[in-house]
Amino acid sequence: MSKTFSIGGIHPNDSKFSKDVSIVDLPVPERVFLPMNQHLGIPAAPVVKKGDTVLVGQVVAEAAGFVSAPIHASVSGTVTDVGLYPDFQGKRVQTVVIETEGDDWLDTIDRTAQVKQEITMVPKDTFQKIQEMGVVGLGGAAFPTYVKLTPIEGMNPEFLIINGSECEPFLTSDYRLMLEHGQELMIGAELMRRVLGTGVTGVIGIEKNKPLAIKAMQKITAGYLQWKVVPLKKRYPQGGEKQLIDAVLGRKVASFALPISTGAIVQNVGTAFAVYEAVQKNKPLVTNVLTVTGSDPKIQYNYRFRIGTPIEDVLKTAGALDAEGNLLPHIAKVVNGGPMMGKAVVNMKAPVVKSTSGLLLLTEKETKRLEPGECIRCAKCFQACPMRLQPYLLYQLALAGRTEELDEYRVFDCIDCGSCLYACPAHLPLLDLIRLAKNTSLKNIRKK
Amino acid sequence: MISTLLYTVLILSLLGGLLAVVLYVVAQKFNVQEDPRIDEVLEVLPGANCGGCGYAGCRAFVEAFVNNPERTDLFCPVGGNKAMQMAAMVLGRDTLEQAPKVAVVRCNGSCQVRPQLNVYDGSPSCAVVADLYGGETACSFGCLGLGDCVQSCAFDALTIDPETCLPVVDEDKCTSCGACVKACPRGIIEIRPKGPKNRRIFVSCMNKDKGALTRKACPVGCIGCGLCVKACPFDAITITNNLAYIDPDACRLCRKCVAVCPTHSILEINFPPKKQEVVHE
Amino acid sequence: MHSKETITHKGIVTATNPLKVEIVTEGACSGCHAKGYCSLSAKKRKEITRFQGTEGWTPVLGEEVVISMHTRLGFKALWYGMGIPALLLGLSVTCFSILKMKEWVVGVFALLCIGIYYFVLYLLKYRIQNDFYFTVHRPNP
Amino acid sequence: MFLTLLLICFGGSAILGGVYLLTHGPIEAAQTAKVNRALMGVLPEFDNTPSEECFEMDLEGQVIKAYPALFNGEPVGWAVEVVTTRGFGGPIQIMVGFLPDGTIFNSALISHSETPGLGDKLDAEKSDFSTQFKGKHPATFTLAVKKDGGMVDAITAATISSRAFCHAMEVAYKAFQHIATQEGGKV
Amino acid sequence: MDKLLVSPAPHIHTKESTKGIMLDVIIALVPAVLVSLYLAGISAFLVLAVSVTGCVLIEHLIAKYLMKKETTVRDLSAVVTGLLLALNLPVSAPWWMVLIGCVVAIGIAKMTFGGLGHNLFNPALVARVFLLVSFPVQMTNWALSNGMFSPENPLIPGFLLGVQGQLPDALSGATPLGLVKEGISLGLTPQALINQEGLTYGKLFLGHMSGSMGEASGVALLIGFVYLLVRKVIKPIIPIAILVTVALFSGILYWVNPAQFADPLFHLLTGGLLIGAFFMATDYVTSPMSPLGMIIFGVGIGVVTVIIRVWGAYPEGMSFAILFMNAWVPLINKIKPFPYQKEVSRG
Amino acid sequence: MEYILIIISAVFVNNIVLNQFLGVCPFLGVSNRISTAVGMSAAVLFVMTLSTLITYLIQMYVLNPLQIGFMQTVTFILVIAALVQMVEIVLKKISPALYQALGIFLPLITTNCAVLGVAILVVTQEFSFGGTPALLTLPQALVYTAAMAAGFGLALILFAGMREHMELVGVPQPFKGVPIALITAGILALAFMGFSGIV
Amino acid sequence: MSKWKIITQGIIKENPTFVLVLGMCPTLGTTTSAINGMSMGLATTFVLMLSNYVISLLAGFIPSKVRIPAFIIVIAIFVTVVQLVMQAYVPALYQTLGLFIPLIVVNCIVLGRAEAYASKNKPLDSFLDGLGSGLGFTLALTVLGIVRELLGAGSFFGLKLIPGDAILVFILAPGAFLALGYLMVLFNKLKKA
Ligand SMILES: Cc1cc2nc3c(=O)[nH]c(=O)nc-3n(C[C@H](O)[C@H](O)[C@H](O)COP(=O)(O)O)c2cc1C
Ligand SMILES: Cc1cc2nc3c(=O)[nH]c(=O)nc-3n(C[C@H](O)[C@H](O)[C@H](O)COP(=O)(O)O)c2cc1C
Ligand SMILES: Cc1cc2nc3c(=O)[nH]c(=O)nc-3n(C[C@H](O)[C@H](O)[C@H](O)COP(=O)(O)O)c2cc1C
Ligand SMILES: Cc1cc2nc3c(=O)[nH]c(=O)nc-3n(C[C@H](O)[C@H](O)[C@H](O)CO)c2cc1C
Ligand code: SF4
Ligand code: SF4
Ligand code: SF4
Ligand code: SF4
Ligand code: FES
Repeated sequence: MSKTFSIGGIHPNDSKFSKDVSIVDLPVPERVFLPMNQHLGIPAAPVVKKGDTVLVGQVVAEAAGFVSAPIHASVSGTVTDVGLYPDFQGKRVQTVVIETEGDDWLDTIDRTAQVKQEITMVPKDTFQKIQEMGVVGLGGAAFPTYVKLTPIEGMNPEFLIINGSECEPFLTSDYRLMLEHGQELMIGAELMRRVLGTGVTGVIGIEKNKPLAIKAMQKITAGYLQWKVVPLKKRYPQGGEKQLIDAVLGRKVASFALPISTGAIVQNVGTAFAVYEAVQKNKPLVTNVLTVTGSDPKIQYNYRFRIGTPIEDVLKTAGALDAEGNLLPHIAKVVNGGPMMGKAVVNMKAPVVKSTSGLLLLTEKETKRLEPGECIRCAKCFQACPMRLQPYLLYQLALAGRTEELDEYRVFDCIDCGSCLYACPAHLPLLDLIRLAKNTSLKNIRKK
Repeated sequence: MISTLLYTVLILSLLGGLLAVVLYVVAQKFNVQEDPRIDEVLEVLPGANCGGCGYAGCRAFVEAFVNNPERTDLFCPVGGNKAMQMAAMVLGRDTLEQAPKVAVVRCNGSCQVRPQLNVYDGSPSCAVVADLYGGETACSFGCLGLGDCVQSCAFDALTIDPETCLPVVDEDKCTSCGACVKACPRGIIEIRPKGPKNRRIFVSCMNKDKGALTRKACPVGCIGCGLCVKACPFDAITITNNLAYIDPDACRLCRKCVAVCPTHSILEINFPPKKQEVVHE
Repeated sequence: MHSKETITHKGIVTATNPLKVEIVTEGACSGCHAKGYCSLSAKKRKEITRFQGTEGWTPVLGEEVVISMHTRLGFKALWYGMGIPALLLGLSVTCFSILKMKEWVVGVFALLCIGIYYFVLYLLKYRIQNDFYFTVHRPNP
Repeated sequence: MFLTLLLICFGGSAILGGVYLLTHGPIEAAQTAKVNRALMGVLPEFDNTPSEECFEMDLEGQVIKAYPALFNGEPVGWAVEVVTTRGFGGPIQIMVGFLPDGTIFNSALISHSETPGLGDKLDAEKSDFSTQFKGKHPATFTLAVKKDGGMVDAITAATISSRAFCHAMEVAYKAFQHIATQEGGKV
Repeated sequence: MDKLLVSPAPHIHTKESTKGIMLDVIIALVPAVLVSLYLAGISAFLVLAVSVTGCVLIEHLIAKYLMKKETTVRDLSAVVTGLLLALNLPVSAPWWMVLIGCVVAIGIAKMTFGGLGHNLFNPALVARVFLLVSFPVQMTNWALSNGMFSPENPLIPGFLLGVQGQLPDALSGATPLGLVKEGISLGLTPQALINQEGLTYGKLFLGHMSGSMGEASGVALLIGFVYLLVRKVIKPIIPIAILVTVALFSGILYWVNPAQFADPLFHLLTGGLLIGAFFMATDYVTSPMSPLGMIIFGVGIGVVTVIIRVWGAYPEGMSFAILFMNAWVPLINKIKPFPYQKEVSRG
Repeated sequence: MEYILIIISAVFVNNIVLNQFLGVCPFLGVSNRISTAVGMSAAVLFVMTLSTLITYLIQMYVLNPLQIGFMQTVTFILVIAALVQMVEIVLKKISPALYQALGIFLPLITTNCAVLGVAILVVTQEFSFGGTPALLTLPQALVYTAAMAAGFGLALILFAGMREHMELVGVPQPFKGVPIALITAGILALAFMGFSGIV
Repeated sequence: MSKWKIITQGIIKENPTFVLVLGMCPTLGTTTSAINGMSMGLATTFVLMLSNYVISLLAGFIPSKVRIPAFIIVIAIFVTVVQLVMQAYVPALYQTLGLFIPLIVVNCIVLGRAEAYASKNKPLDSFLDGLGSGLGFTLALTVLGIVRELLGAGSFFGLKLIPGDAILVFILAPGAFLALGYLMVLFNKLKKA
């Protein structure tokens, strides 16, 4: 028996069609859009203005607070606008637009492919570097990485867990990263471990549907004393922070508590790679890896992309657009992220950002919701919920607007994993309403 | 025989006395003499229990109304002035007349005029859509058309017009209870005075974007051009955040603004149709 | 409104210093459509005086407020006021019956026991009181 | 105030006492009438007043009432009132009339709490279950339902009540035999 | 698609559906239906047909004309109710009684509460109990030879009558449980009765037709149960809890006094215990949601069943027990699942 | 043994609400809060036992010896009415805190129908435990009363749960309120029929 | 209000059973047959009329402080009178109605009408009000009795309409609840229509 988390979970088909496709560089786009809210927390503050010329890696926006991150130019060229642009969901955000001219990088950046093994930087400087290079969590939430590494009084880190579970169906970017850049990301992980303290144990959690990655990482960790790989049973949402800590350590994070309260800190493999590049290569977070996938076998890619590339451009390169620039007719929905937690794209002119891990192209048949029926109280949602909530009840309470009880049934614990909505045979829009209720509940709690 | 009678009288008198003492004490201390006027007032109110008055139910409202003669702000929007007058009559006091009000929908962007950019496939709830993204059209202020307001109306006064995809208020049914205002995540519905002869004029748009953006999203949205402000002889119109608002108290229904609005986003309701043609010429 | 841990009740402020709130308790047949009809004891007015702070807000005379209390307190009161005496009743009847007393003597003694219990409770009045406090809130519409 | 109440109590209790005194007679009459009606039903014609000549005896731990019936001074039969606790819903009280030779003349259900629609078919008005006993002699007619090896047709789905009825019959017959042997069957 | 489809996450969904689940239950009931058709032939068919069409029709009519909404029969839950109702009736049930059952099941127990998912009590069982209380004679005494489908009727070919239809001496009588109960009240020992009536365990398990149609064959029910488990339609918690409780409870009684109480295996194989445990206590709508709740529910059913069987007026207690525990379900569902974690745990 | 029979009979077989039809109004009326239902049940248990104790004594040692049994109804209702009120007064005097907490927690105990009904049943109904039917002795009477109250509580608490479920999932409009409560009670009574014959 | 309206008010608009949902216990407990239901209803009507009348007469003399005890005593006395009279002249009926006759004392309708109507109105009106409410109650009980008897025993006021057994549940406890539940819905539908 391999390890897994103890509560709930579902087993969707993993559909990792692009797992054997190597990472290739996406062409440098003609124009990039750099939104200021690519991380959780306070949006960054632009420091360039229309007409400025910038080099790749140059800071275009600075962190505007503690929980914030700087943003760097991902192409070289001229800033053509700093203003409100709709993001992929159609919400307007402050964005820096750069028209590409050539591909000139700051000379401080080491662009060689050679792996820089030896660690020379002291933890304090490493920490500084991570902050300066705008590294944020690439596992989805885009939480500024240095904040997670900041010590909190009274909470000793014991474990650094590298999240290689990639439990979302379809997505393979983390997997490819582990296969192709295992050494680098291991160095990044070791760097973070040193920042946390020498006593910290490193763990890499990988789901068993990625045997090659497990093998590769096991080989690499053989050279690191404090690191080990923990194979995990395939189950969604293994990659959720709380679930991963449960799976790996058997410890559970309480409501509203930070993961660090259990002694564990979780970082995504992509984040580890970004830390490597930032510290060892002095390269800011201007590129990342994403998967373009779907059930169409012809469109399966893993790209290294420039942050800010318009979604259109990515899809065009992938061959998902026809000559007029329209989506191929069988594709009904484009999802930014995985099928379980990703968000549907509304605006294809909007860019892919730091934390984009994939663009998923779904057909109508795959994704269209079925007519909802009546809850037959089958408890499948309850059995699926990894937080041991009662989604059917939360749904009904939310419909009835009974907020106090929603709090009593801990709606705020919901991690938005979507397992309940996935599992419901009556096709009820459970999570839609739970999410709404959770947001109001959290708002009320914050008010207090 | 005689003894039976004797015992009967004895026991009953004894017990009756006891009971009297106890119940007397209780009545003295705890029993509530319900104000009979409360029931009488309840009788004349519509009794919808909708909460539009701000109280938990009709009874709570009536209790407050009966017990606080000095409060003039209590008003049952459902029953309106008529019911309040009758209630006041029951109690023998005066009420302040309030201008009758009605809900108006401040969005012009019917699905015929607003280009649809995408198809929404989640649960049919405006609140969920508003939480998720900007909506099916480019206007992120306009009506989402999924009818949260319709659901919230206890009087069947709202329906979604299948042609325009916008909610329509049935003026006769609407009680101006305000439930729909609370329900709409976009703040599209406003409770406005019905106006003299039920005539009123208002800007039917909530778009606060700059004019150019608004124009792109919706041909009938308010672009904040300011022509109406200039046209209005009574200073009833103000523009904030690229959006015009007509103050119902200042508006005298001259309809000059309607004529000048380049996007026709000012609506006039219940005016005789003939004149409307004149306006359009 | 249906929160499980607390019980709430509507009331009206009748005095402010010290705070007094009057509540109206209704009969168990509240589902009955003719509340006003049966007035043997369908409604009673009770005064609540034991408050534990007002969360930084001063109630005004005549204001409508909501009193809340832990459900636990309700059960505790029930236990002290009725649960224990009921048990005592059963216990004393059993004991006296086993002693083969006459039935009516058993009955009278059992009643006496309850009387004594209540008297003891009366003596412990102040001790018990410290456990019972309620809070007032503004009603949220 | 108390005076008013006292007055009401006083007046009320006077009325009550009065009504009681008025109805006292009829109530008792009704009770005897009931017994008499039952007696008339279960006994052949008689000209004495059995209800006043009733006597009680102890049998099987139960107090049983027996009423003698005379016609022209000749004993024409005995009515025996028994209770059985073997019913489905509670005790069943019946009255059985025997001819001097022990033949069952008739029986009547006096009180019971059997289920309506099932056990209450013991009542002669509701089914002819009880008529099958008429004219039978317990010596030749085994007082048990057929299921138990007797000769009585049980009420369908109410075997328990039927059994109880048979049991009561049997007790009544025993009481009759007791009378016949002990008291010599005479009054 | 020229316009993008947009919806909140997740973007993929399970392939299961209410209809599919109901279909699975129907498939799981096929063996039991076949056995009853084999044993009782056209009489069984008649009861099944009236029951299923009755339930579906009534649901359709109520939904369409009284509730004025889209008909709900397409989710097949009415078919399941109809099948289970039929399997809970004796083959000799006259058509009008079956129809009354349908009205009670769908009209009273299901649609009055709002239809699928709203009802508090198992519809098929409400109907069965309703009929049991109303028509105790017809419901507890099994007699095949009534009506037009008697073996004497020359118009009916023998094979249509089913295997037991041709055995005149097995044509009427009480259910095994009824026999034992009756016998015990006469002072016989259960064992003697079982021998006397030839109620071997093998026969009880494989198939007999004394009682409701669904009680006929343990093995057919077991096959259906395994199918449901394999298809992951139900969890085995409730059935196991029931069977274990009944076995334990009746085992203790048997151990105390074998002369007065039947043995556990007899209890397990007779009456509606198996069909109840496998198909009726597991009805989603009327059973608890959490594993702990399911255990409580199952244990409660087991205990009440044995109490009624041993001490009550009715020979069979399963239906009452399930209904009784149905009433507890809302309370049982109030037991909150253990929170994800109250305190932070370290190791 | 006879006590066990009394209890089973009163709680399950002849449940006060579902079978004897006493105290139906509060049964239909008490809210869907389970804690309130539990509290109500306990309070009813106390009030019922206490009043039965007193009415039993009055019947057996006052009315019967004086041969004024017909005064039963009048005396009982007066005694019960006074008693229920007296409990309130006494509690208030003894401990205002307790009294106030109860006031917030519980609805008033207006189960006159059940209390009076049981008080009368106890002194008139004859029970047989295998032998000759007889009136209950005092301890038996009290156990019977307490069990009756427990049966009331059971029905009330089960019902509170079911009502809450119905409020959440919703029942068709015409049935809302009392009708659905009655129908549910009917089905519950059907389920309780299974216990018939146990005692 | 006209005298006629006083009476009809209690029968339909404020029907004690179907609309006000009062006195559920006797309603359910005594309606195993039409005749039982009707008798119970009439007994209650009798008490209602007389107590209303007498209370209305006495209302002027009774100080309000002891109003309730006085009412209870008056009602209890009339109930006992009914009890005694029934015992004397219709003992069989008295037996079947059993417990529910003394329980008229606590029937909310009786005290309710006394308190809400009789104590404030003229004796004759009070008498009529009692008659109306009582008839409404009787009507409900009779209808329920008819329905239960018809379905449960196949007979109408004791007249056997179909031979053999009918749907037995309806004369047992569960049938009482079910029949009343559905009748209530029907009544409200009819009232609205
Ligand atoms: C339901 C759910 C599923 C997740 N799945 C993954 C995953 O498969 N891989 C991953 O790296 N992060 C996943 N995450 C994000 C992790 O919780 C966590 O934020 C991340 O691993 C932390 O690393 P980062 O800060 O480097 O992103 C998931 C989160 C949730 C709520
Ligand atoms: C205000 C705030 C402060 C946080 N501080 C820390 C921290 O000090 N250490 C840490 O490990 N994570 C910290 N977190 C990170 C969260 O626990 C979590 O890892 C982050 O939301 C990413 O979640 P996901 O990637 O699982 O979705 C903080 C989060 C918030 C909102
Ligand atoms: C609610 C109920 C009431 C019953 N009432 C009676 C009854 O009054 N008399 C009776 O003999 N059996 C009654 N029975 C049936 C018995 O319990 C038992 O099943 C029956 O007497 C034995 O069946 P049989 O008569 O068909 O052999 C009743 C059963 C139930 C469930
Ligand atoms: C596993 C399972 C068991 C079921 N058992 C029953 C049953 O015993 N009786 C019934 O009427 N419906 C049954 N149904 C069908 C359906 O759930 C039932 O009609 C609902 O109670 C109606 O709301 C069952 C459905 C499933 C999935
Ligand atoms: S989305 Fe929330 S409620 Fe649904 S399964 Fe996940 S954690 Fe549970
Ligand atoms: S999975 Fe769907 S049908 Fe099943 S209990 Fe949850 S909400 Fe109800
Ligand atoms: S339209 Fe709005 S304001 Fe008017 S009645 Fe309906 S909810 Fe109330
Ligand atoms: S007005 Fe508001 S609530 Fe109504 S449909 Fe439009 S967006 Fe929804
Ligand atoms: S009549 Fe209302 S409780 Fe009995």
